[in-house]
Amino acid sequence: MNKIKKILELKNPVSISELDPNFKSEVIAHPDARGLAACFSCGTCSAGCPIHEVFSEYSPKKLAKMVRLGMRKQVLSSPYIWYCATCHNCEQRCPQNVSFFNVLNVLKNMAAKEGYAPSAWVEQTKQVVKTGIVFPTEENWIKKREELSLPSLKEDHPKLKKIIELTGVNKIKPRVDKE
Amino acid sequence: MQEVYVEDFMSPGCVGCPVVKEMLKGLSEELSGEITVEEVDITVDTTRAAQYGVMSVPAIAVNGVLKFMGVPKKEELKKALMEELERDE
Amino acid sequence: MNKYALFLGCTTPTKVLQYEVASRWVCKYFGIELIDIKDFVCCGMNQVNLSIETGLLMAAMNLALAETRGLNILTLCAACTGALAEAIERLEDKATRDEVNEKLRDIRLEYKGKVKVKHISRVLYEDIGVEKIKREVKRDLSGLRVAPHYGCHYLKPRSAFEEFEKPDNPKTLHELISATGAHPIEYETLGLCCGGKAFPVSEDLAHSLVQKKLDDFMNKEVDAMVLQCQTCYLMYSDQQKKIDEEYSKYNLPILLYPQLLGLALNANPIKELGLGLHRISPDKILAKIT
Amino acid sequence: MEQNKNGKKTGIGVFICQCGKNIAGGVDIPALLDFSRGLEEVVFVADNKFSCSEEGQIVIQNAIRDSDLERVIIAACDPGLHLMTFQRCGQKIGIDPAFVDLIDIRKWTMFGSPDKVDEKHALDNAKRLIEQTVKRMRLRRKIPKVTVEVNPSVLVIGGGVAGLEASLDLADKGYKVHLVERLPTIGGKMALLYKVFPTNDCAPCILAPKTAYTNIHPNINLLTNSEVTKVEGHIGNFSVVVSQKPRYVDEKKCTGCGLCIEKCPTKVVDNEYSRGLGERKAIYIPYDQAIPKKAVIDTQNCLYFQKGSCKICEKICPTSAINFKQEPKTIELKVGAIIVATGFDEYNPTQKTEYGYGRYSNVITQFQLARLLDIDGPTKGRLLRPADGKEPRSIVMIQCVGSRDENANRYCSSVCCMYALKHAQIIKEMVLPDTQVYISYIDIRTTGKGFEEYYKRTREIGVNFIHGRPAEVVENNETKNLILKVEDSDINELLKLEVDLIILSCATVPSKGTKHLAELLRVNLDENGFFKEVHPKLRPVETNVRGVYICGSAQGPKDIPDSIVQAKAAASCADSELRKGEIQLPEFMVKQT
Repeated sequence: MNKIKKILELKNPVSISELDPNFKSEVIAHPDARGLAACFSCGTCSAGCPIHEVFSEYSPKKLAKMVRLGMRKQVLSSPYIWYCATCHNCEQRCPQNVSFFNVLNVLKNMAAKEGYAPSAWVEQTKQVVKTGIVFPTEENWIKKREELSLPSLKEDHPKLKKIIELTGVNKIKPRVDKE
Repeated sequence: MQEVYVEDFMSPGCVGCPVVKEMLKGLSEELSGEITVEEVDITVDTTRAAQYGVMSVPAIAVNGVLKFMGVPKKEELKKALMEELERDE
Repeated sequence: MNKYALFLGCTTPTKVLQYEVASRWVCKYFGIELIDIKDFVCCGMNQVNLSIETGLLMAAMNLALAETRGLNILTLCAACTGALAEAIERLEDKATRDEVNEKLRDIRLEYKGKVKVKHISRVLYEDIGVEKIKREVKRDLSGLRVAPHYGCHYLKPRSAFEEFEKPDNPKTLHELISATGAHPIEYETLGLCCGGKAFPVSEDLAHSLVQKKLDDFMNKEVDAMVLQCQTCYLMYSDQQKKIDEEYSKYNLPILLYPQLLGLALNANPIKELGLGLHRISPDKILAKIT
Repeated sequence: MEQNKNGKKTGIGVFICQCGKNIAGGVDIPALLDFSRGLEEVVFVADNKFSCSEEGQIVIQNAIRDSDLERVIIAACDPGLHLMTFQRCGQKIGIDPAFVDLIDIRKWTMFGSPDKVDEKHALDNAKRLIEQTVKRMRLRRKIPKVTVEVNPSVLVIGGGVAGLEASLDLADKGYKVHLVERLPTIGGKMALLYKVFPTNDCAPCILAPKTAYTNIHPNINLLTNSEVTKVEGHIGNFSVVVSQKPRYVDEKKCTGCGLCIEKCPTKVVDNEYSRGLGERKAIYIPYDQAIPKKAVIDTQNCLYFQKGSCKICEKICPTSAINFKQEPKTIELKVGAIIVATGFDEYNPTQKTEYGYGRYSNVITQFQLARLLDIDGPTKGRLLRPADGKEPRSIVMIQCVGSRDENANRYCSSVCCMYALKHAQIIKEMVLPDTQVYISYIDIRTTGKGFEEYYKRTREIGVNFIHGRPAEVVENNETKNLILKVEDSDINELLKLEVDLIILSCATVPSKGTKHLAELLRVNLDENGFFKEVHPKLRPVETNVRGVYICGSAQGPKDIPDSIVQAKAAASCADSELRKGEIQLPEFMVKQT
């Protein structure tokens, strides 16, 4: 038995006890995700998704269905929800006007609150608070701008820092993956 | 004091209907007596419209009798309402 | 008459300076006055990942900064265009706007809903016009076959660009390229995304998207790609270079549209268009034009 | 029963229906009874388990008799459903129908109703409605009625299969029928279909008996090339103005020999019969089985009308039927009833830019495909793709183009699944058996009689089904082949198919001119722009205007069997009114006209 398991990675069906019936209503309570309830799984979103084309584990149609079924943990902890390239193809062709791009952002926001945010995005936000842009100040481009006689950039933005702190997004901790 | 019940047949998107609505509003303030105005959307309440033989909006029925189709002159409408208000039976 | 607040975004002023240089030159050429607003910050596009609210707030802050000066915004980056246009759309709703202004009050700003955002290509297309550009061309680019790449947020989300152009069969960049005399090619993966926004979380994924598009140009005799977004530029240029370290098969020069236009207008390629800053040498292109 | 504080004047009875639990389960009925009892001139109140039942009606009749009621209000369901029931119930015991009213309080209480509200609001709403209705009833006077004679003739608008069926039914019953068709020939969309499901009969073959009979029926006045421009009056006596465009060919003289067509020098793209895939001449007969088979000149393209010279047809016509001086005709008709059968149009898929219709010549619609498959079509039944005239080796049909789509039409067009299956069968069995045919779908809907079997047969003969809606179509510039991306849900894989031909199964939309006609007739349209019936289930062919009936796709997308059924229903409704000879109408309605 052990042997078979090793080769085949035996799987159990998803049990109803793993489904969270409130998850869907929690997601569609957000105005950006309201349309999700109308989804009829036609797959136009996945068919037009550039990321799905090269990496089938990321599938808008599948994620939309998982949310509707209440697969909270599987959706929010999935590293793949962060793979979206933000091309908007999914939403612009959806026949039911589900804005999956926005649905995904709602999911990402929820995941971030639950500690699943990738460090790349957490770092970017920290950076924005410091310099106003997503990059740290670097000597080499300051110099280059001078050489090309381009106007200098402002290096600190206290106003931005203030409003970002109002939203609490600066407190989000990056995901810690157990190896 | 007499009463009158006005059914104002209208439909969304109809150009003349708001004119009639305004006119009725004005008259019910102007005339003495109790004037009740009910707006009947003929796209919703098709049965009532058919009962009266309302073929187009705006149309006005006064105490259960269809009196006007199209936008009436204010004087005519006023006269029709007064007749009903002053009727005694 | 043509006066805009220049919105540089994050990447152009730090990593793709040639785009800024060429854009400033082209705008000056056509009498488009650009005002630098030092207080502009990141458009908020990426912050949406962690908090939709934060992203919208940052966009609103930028819009308010332009509005107080009575200016519309000219963008260089496609993503900033999309993010700011989407924010404008969202802020048309009064309840949302009130909520955002509540927070902006802390930094003594208010957005009233009067700003328009236009990408530099759209400004050239609408304010200057293809015909005017054609008349100004001084250098023969007709030998160039270039592949236009629009950049997702140049036209999406669709609802924010309804009155301009629809995303499934875009034509404006094609027309702008034709106006310079160069020949825009048609190709299958025209609508494919550069993958730039997936790059921070998965380099491999982004690379495979870049390769898909570059592969499409094989055997099509393409002299260069013409882009209108610096994120796309970094993907197709710097990341192409990186991919080529392993496969060395592409070596395709990449131009930003204002550079192509600048070439047609006889600008100095190095000083005025920043062509010296390219990771993939544009010499092949320069050799082809007279 | 108690005497009202204000004394009896009109003596109103209010009956509140429990409707089983439908109303009783959502509103406090005793409270409603109490409330009604206190209203002015209300002298009797009672509730009832099912007011519409026989016992319920007896309760109402007894109360009328025992309590001397003069006016009755029933608070129950939609008056569209049951008002007549209660008016008849009252009439039996001598109450004028004007003094019986039914009001709908059920919409707020019934589970599943879109208007349902909580118990408190249901009570408030019901109270307000009852109060208002009592007031209206108190003040209401009898609607003066007059008796009018009924003109035993009918106007049928639209010469498609539904219009033909309704016309023939009524003509056979002995009514005079005026059939008005906008195009030069009758037959409608069915004539373009080549074959029809689920029997795969030849469409013209089963249509021709109807068109031919219509043409010779002594009771039918056929007006082709004509449009209704004015409608006045009321049931029993409508005055209608029809304007007939000139054919520039004398119908009486033309024998349909076709000599003029042969010699006409001007070729034109045929957008109607060949759907843009074939040509016709500037003088033409739409197709071989056209009825009437008379030539017609298209003045937009005729050399004589455009440049003032040519007239070859006039010279060659053996019966001198050509008449360039024909003028438009105005025809006035008097009819007792009107049947609208204006059918549908195919949705224009250029709006779905992702599928490339209009940009890529090898993307065509199902109606175009039907023309290519038709033995009498522009390619004589050879399936050749438009770009290069090659036979396609692979074909994908895309379903739900413009249907079930919030950005186009929300509804299901209901016939596209079946016609896609039909065309797939024709291709596999008759035209190009070796060609691969794929149908890309969201759901396959085959609910008619014999339809599921038809679907099964399509699977068995080797048509492939892809469970998913494609995202985009791109053309390969050199080969003109099309590359389509679609995810098949069943295998969860993205498919990228390069195929020779793509067929779009487009939505059916209301036909051109529907809105204008609705304004002329003062008939309501539904939210999708089709003609609106009085009740979607129970009164499907009547409209808000008494005497105007609808049938076929003018009412909503439907197939031929359903169109026939509806046409017969509309004819029957018209007959029920017209056969009375005279009818009673509200005086005002008659005075108006």
